[in-house]
Amino acid sequence: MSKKVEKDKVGMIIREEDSLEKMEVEITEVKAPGDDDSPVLIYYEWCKKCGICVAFCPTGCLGRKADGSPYVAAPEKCIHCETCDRLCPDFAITGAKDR
Amino acid sequence: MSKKVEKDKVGMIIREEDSLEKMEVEITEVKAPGDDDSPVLIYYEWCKKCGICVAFCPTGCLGRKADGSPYVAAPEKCIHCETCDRLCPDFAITGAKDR
Amino acid sequence: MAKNYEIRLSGSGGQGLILAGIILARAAVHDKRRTTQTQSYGPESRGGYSRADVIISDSEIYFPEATSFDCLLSLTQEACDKYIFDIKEQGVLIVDTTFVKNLSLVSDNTYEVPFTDIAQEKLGSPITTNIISLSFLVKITGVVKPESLKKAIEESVKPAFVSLNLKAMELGFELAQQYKK
Amino acid sequence: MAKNYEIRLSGSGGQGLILAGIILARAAVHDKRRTTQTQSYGPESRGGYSRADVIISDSEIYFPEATSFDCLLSLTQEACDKYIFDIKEQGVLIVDTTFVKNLSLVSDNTYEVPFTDIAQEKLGSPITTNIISLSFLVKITGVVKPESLKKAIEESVKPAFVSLNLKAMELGFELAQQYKK
Amino acid sequence: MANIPQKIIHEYLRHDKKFPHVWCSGCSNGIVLGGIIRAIADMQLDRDDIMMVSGIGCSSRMPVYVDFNTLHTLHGRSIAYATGIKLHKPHMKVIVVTGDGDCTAIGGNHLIHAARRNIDLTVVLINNNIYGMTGGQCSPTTPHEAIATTAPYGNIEPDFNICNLAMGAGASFVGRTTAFHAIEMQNMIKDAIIHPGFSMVEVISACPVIFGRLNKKGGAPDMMKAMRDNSIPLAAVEKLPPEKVEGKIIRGILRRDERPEYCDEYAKLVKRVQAKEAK
Amino acid sequence: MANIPQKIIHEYLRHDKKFPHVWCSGCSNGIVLGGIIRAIADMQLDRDDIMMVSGIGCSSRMPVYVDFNTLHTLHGRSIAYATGIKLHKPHMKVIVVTGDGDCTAIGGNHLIHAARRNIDLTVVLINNNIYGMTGGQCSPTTPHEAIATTAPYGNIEPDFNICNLAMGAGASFVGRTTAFHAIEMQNMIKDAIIHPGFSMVEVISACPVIFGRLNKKGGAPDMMKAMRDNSIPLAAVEKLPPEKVEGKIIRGILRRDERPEYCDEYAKLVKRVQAKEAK
Amino acid sequence: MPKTKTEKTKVAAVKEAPIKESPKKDNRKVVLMQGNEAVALGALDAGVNFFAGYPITPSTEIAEILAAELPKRNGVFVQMEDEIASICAITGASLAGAKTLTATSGPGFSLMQEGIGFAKITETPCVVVNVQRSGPSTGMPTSPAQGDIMQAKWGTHGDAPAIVLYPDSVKESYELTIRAVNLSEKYRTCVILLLDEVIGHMREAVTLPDIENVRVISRIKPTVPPQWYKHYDENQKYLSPLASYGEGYRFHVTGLTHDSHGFPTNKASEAADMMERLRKKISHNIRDLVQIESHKMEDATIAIFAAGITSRAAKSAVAAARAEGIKVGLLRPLTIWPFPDDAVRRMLRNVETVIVPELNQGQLIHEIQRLTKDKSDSNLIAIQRVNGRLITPNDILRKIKEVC
Amino acid sequence: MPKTKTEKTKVAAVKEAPIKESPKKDNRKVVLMQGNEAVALGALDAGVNFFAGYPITPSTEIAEILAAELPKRNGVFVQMEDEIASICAITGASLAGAKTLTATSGPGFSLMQEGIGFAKITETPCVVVNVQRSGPSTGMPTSPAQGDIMQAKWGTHGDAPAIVLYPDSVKESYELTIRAVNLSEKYRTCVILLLDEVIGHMREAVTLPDIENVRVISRIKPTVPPQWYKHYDENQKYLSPLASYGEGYRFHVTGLTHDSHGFPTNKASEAADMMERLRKKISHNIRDLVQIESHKMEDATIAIFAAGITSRAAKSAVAAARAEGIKVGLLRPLTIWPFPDDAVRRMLRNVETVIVPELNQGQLIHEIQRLTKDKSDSNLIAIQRVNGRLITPNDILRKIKEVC
Ligand SMILES: Cc1ncc(C[n+]2csc(CCOP(=O)(O)OP(=O)(O)O)c2C)c(N)n1
Ligand SMILES: Cc1ncc(C[n+]2csc(CCOP(=O)(O)OP(=O)(O)O)c2C)c(N)n1
Ligand code: SF4
Ligand code: SF4
Ligand code: SF4
Ligand code: SF4
Repeated sequence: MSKKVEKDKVGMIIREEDSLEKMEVEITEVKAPGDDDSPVLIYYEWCKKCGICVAFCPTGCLGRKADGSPYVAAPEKCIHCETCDRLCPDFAITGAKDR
Repeated sequence: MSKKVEKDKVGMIIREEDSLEKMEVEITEVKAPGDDDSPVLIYYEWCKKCGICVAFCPTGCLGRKADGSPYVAAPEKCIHCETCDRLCPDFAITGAKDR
Repeated sequence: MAKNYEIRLSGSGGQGLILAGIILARAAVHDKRRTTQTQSYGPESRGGYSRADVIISDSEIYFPEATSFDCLLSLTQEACDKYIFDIKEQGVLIVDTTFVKNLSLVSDNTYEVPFTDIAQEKLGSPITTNIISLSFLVKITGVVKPESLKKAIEESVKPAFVSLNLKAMELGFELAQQYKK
Repeated sequence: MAKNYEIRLSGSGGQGLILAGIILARAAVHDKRRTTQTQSYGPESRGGYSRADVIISDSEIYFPEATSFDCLLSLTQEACDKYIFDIKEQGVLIVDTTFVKNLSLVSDNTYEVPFTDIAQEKLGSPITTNIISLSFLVKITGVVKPESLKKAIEESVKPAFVSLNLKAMELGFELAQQYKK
Repeated sequence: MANIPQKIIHEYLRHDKKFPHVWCSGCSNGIVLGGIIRAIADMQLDRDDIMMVSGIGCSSRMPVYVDFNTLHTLHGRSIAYATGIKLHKPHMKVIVVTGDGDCTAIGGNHLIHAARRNIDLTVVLINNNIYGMTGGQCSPTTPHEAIATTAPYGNIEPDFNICNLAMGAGASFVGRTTAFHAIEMQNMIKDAIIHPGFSMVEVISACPVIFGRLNKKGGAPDMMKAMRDNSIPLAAVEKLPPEKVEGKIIRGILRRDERPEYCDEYAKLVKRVQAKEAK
Repeated sequence: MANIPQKIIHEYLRHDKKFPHVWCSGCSNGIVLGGIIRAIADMQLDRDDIMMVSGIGCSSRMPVYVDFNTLHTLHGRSIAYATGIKLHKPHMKVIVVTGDGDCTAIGGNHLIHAARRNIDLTVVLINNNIYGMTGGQCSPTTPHEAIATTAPYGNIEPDFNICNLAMGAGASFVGRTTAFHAIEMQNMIKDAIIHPGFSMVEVISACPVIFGRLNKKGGAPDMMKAMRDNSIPLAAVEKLPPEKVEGKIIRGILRRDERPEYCDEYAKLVKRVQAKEAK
Repeated sequence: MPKTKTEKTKVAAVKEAPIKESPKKDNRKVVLMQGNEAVALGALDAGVNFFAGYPITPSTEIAEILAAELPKRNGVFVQMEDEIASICAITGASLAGAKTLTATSGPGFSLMQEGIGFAKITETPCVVVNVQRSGPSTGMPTSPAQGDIMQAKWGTHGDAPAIVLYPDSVKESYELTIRAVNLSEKYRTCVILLLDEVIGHMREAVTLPDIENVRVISRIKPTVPPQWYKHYDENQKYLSPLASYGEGYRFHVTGLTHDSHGFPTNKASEAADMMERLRKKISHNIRDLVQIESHKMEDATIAIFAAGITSRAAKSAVAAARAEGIKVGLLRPLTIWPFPDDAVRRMLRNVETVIVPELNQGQLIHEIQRLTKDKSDSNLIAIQRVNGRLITPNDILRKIKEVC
Repeated sequence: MPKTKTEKTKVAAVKEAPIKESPKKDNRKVVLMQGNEAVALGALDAGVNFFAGYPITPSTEIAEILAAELPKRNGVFVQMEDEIASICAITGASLAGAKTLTATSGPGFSLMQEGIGFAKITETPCVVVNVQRSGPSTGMPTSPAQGDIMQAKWGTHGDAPAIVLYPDSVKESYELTIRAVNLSEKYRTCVILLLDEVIGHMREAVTLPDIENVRVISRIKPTVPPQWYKHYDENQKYLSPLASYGEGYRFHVTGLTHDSHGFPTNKASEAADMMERLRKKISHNIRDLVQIESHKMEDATIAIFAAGITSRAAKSAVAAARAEGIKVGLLRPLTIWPFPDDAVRRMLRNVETVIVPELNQGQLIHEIQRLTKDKSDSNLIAIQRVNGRLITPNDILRKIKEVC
């Protein structure tokens, strides 16, 4: 499902509106390109593609896709400094070890 | 007239009130105990007897009457420093030379 | 409907008339009568015009301002001039001749007493003029019992000033004796 | 009373629909017709829901909001679902299939075009989706003259972006040619 | 009017207004009014160009007495009104007369923003440490532990250092003096009016009838003596050991910076925009 | 919730609220929210005791997202509401989240008075130099010459130094940091919450969508880089020559004083009065 | 002590009498006090434990008394930097669980309007006392007027139904203050008490009830566990339980249009729900809210409709007119908003002429016009005065004689 | 271009048409613009040269446009620290001789109330534009409502008669802004322009008049020498010349009750004079002030009374109903305060039923109730909506059909 949802939501941030139920947020599944053993988890549902995590990852672990969203480009480089955690304005990424 | 007005007004500050015309202020005559040659002029109509001029006259030229109002106790002492002028909150006294 | 007794105390701010009004109203309460006390003064509570009305009655008092006076006390010429024509026919007029020099209307019930001068003379300061004149009024009109007035004064002034004010009261009573027609 | 032509452009904030509405209204002015353009959006002007209504008429337009649409453009599923049932019987529905996946109502006058994908593909960014789809709409419905649309676009976007948007317009016209039934 | 005292002052009073003025016996407000008039007389400013604006309070009653352009506004809002006047008629000398409550309680926001903008107003803030007009309630400058009618057990709030506040907001001219130091006050007000930008002069003042009585400060002369004895000039501060400075009123011009003035900046903007338009 | 990112944060969010949140892509507001949550998590405070109050603005939308006691008030009034809450429930940790416009334009008066009283509120002031919510009007912190929709020719007003303002008003804890310095921010907020008295942390923030675009500041990462490159820690200031400090954002705790706290003082007053009454 | 016969017919069906009858009447204390003092004492007796305010003539005594009294009872008195901060502070404190009140006058009341709207939309209990003075603007601060009657209902932007009480005596100032606090707690809203300057400063003897005889209403606290708590969970009469901050219910409050949990919404249906709740909790409880005094109305052909101090002039006039055989009565609203529409309509049906004296340029008269469709304009007579002086019994008597 | 027949009967006798008929109609520019833009342009064309404001949705565009335009014309634009400062600044500037305007919305309008009262008592010209949004409190900032109609009259404390205008289109926003400025100058008072959010943000084609065809009224300057100048020297119609600060007339202005020179007074007679002047300059000039549109009323048996955006829904409904043969018309006030009592009374006399649709919980309906004594309550029909959405033509049409 992850891929699909990710694609569907590109450019769309939906807000509540009449006669539509509030968008239910699913936080049960994390979509990271790669498996759950990835050193960094990215929750694309919430990511707004600002590029901050990529810009400030001190090791160059993260890369940026064409649409602006981050991905784990070099998993081995992650030092779990949690910079991306702290600087992501949308709580959509973590490099924390303990998570 | 000076004496009389002075006496009449003790303790009475009259403010405008219905059906009474505004009190006309007369500033044509100055009542100083002594004549116009007095080094200090005191306008008793406006004096509220706060005692400031007496307290701060540096030379002791001024004295205070029983009712609290100032008078020129020692005319010869006046040095025309204008302290009384500046500190009188009611513009009711002057020791200025040029007046 | 039972009759209201309407009193206006008038003068200028700083003469303590509102306190006098309160004391009078308190005395009426001690007499177990109904009372209202209202006042009016300029925006500058010090120095401006000032008046206190007290109405005393045995029945419910509706309108709380005195409109025609059973008794008018005036401590200034201005106040006197302003209100003198609203005294009831048999109403009592009491003026402080220290300041009130002209009376446009004099009757049997007019009392002219130099309260401020007397206060200055007898008690060393004009500060008790309000109590002297109020006590005078009470004694002349009998509107409240003297004991009630005394109790009210005791309750209303700062402890340090009670004895001075009681002296003033006595003085007022004496003056009334003296001036009583 | 002459007929109003009522258009609703709907989607989400940031899709440039209000600008599209303004351009359409401007074009109508160039056609010397009457027009009103209104809009509605969430308190967050960015990201929330957004819609622009344009009414074009030859007579005075009273109520300025579109209530039943001669043409509905929907760039999101939500907007489409919300408004689809208010299309007039012969009304035109245009949806961006990049986002609108389900249509609860399809007629002869329904056009399903992946505008955003096409914009991304042909012009390198989804930013001109609004102009492409608007131009498509204009060509399909003929509600304003293409020249007027062009003039309106030129007047409404920043000089630096005019040529890009005119390209987008042409693309929209071409698509209309292609999809025209 | 040959023989009246204080000729200079009387020349500037509105003679059809009620005198003696409304203020209590010994109140510093009159002294400050004198200082302002003398400052203006010294500078020989055209009185048609003088605008005096005030809020509500005893001190704010000042404008009615003087023969300038005068505006008595709402409680706390004098600076906002003054800003409108100054911006429309930048040539006018706009003097705001305000109390500690008026200017730093309800009006605090306007003070700090005028200071920030550096608009050429002269604020004469008469600080009597109390709300005089309404009969003695606590002010933001009522000293800690002092009595006020709304602080019957002594004030638990710290008081503003108004000059620090104004400086923190960016004021370019800030001075403090007392009503006792009449010549200093007069000169400081003059300097403040001359200063091309926002200026504030805090005048520590005596309200003998309300603040004085509540706090047993003696009569007006006593309160004035306290000003004399409990204040030190800025120049002396450095020379004194800290314990001698502690708790004292520091008098003097605490700040005097050259900064672009707001009306000037606006005029420049207008020029710039119109030059661009002309092209 | 085993696998979601940022477990700590998510624990504190209201999961029935709409996420992603309302703020634009790259807006610092989310980073500051993260910092506040982390600070509170670090201290292991009971969330029932946390009160978050805000005014109106983008930044002031924060409370709706977090599972504390939350109050979203009127534009500029957050501190006044917070004062009421704190005085009635002094044990609560009251955090005020506010924007530069909310807190220093319309709300300036409440800021300076809370600072003066030294009431134990923690004000987190998110300074993005603009009115974000209403679409880019000038704020009291919009830099001189910057563009805003109400300053289309460049802002002619000087901007507040908010920390100076707060200190001028008497604030006992004043700090400044940036959204880029996330750890510093988190710790400074922690210190501010711990501080027994009024505390304010100014967080320099990026509004890439409004301020950034109007002023061609690049994207969010660029604006964050600018925070990094144009700021220096307080500790370094003394060591640098003045020209290197000029125009820089100075980060750090600028003031941290021990002063009697207002609720404490009130409690003491109550005790004192009641002891007297008992006699 | 002979008592004038005054039938106080409370039209409201279920009247919440704030004072219960005391069995030991004789022991009660009779005190001479001012209206403002009575308000302060009423507030204390009603359980107000938080006051934030800013001084202004002629309301200041209320603050001054509470500054002295609240610390004695573990309450908070705080003088804020202005009236805006004051209304905000009491609203915040109320959400934290306090019973709150502030007092002001015209200029401050105008400044509080935004905050009053916030208290109303968030359904937060609080009381604002407005001791009216002559306006507009600074006006005459020590002179009476009744110029804020309409403002008390319409002063804030948007629709925000109002509860406004209006006493006519010192004793009633005490009683209606208690009632105002009670109603604010019960209906979860900002209740306004309008006083006349003259009543605020007037002194009358008041028999204070024993405190245990004062009926105090406090907000209903939620009984559900926090997860189930809805901040705006209406029960039948639109009165819902109210949690306090810091007690485990981590609710959200906003001045934005919100859903029943208190979270912002733009849904038309939820917005409508919220607005309807605000309206209906007043309109569906009219009988509980409205109090009106009917004085000698039984056989009246002329009615006077007046509030506050003006109604006392009217009572004097009624007495005088009745002494001359004129059949005149008085209707006096104790609750001025919601306006006692039904009661007024019913009670004025049988009179020929209505006289509406008020200290303004025409406020109550508009409502009476609205409710007396059966009467021609010439049978509706206004007496208006705005010169800082009271309307006197004579002013009214003269009009009565003109029309009878 | 066929034009729907709409008879715009202006009931006011001497209508000050802000736009003179232009001889060269064809040359005029047709521009698509927003209501807010039209207000800004109207202000400029009316000669406004001073704007002080504080941003708030949905009025902000007015400030933004004036920020760009005023410097080009030697005018002043200043963004103040809040709305309170804004109303004060424009009042100050006006006294210094500027033509001034500010723009805001609900919350800001509430905050301005004290300052509005000051402008009124001091008789200082200025214009406040309130682009109404959904309230109360923060409400729904981007949604429309007509909730501030009563507040526009009653929002400030004390009695302060109001002039309030209410356009229904972009073009009329332009025209009524000019008229508002003109009336403020002529009547020396704070004039309020109420806009609906939808109108503020709506775009329509507007034919702008040549500037020389715009009729601009400016305050009368005194001709007497300064010593003779009275700041409030009423002429017959209570409109008096107005000096500006800094031009030799060293007058005094205060928010206290004042005499004709502007100096404070407590005299009952002077206070009454002042209050009467404030009232009469409005009430004696009703014919000049009131504008009302009568649309298809000649033969109507059903009338709709509606203002602003709601009147446009009503017009649609009228057209639809007429198409079905139902005789329905519309009355629309352009001047909402002073309320067009006489005109409304006269024009509603011949209809059977009146429908009052409004985007609030009942404001205009009260006035109509007052003025339709001849109609039973069941013939007065309210349509009220407060969910952030408009009342639609269908909503009204449905009601028309119910009653016809
Ligand atoms: C909005 C408003 N709030 C309150 C008041 C009442 N008020 C009048 S003057 C004043 C305080 C005055 O104190 P300050 O400014 O220090 O001047 P002072 O009288 O001591 O010279 C207050 C609270 C008012 N007029 N308007
Ligand atoms: C009384 C009032 N005036 C104006 C507004 C409109 N308004 C809402 S948010 C805002 C400014 C927000 O700026 P800031 O506080 O800096 O927060 P940001 O959006 O930048 O985070 C304004 C002016 C309002 N809601 N209420
Ligand atoms: S910082 Fe967060 S929102 Fe921004 S790109 Fe990275 S994950 Fe996405
Ligand atoms: S002028 Fe100086 S010396 Fe002379 S009386 Fe006055 S204070 Fe004394
Ligand atoms: S109360 Fe105080 S400040 Fe006011 S006039 Fe009297 S002494 Fe001066
Ligand atoms: S407008 Fe600016 S402050 Fe507001 S959410 Fe967007 S980036 Fe953040």
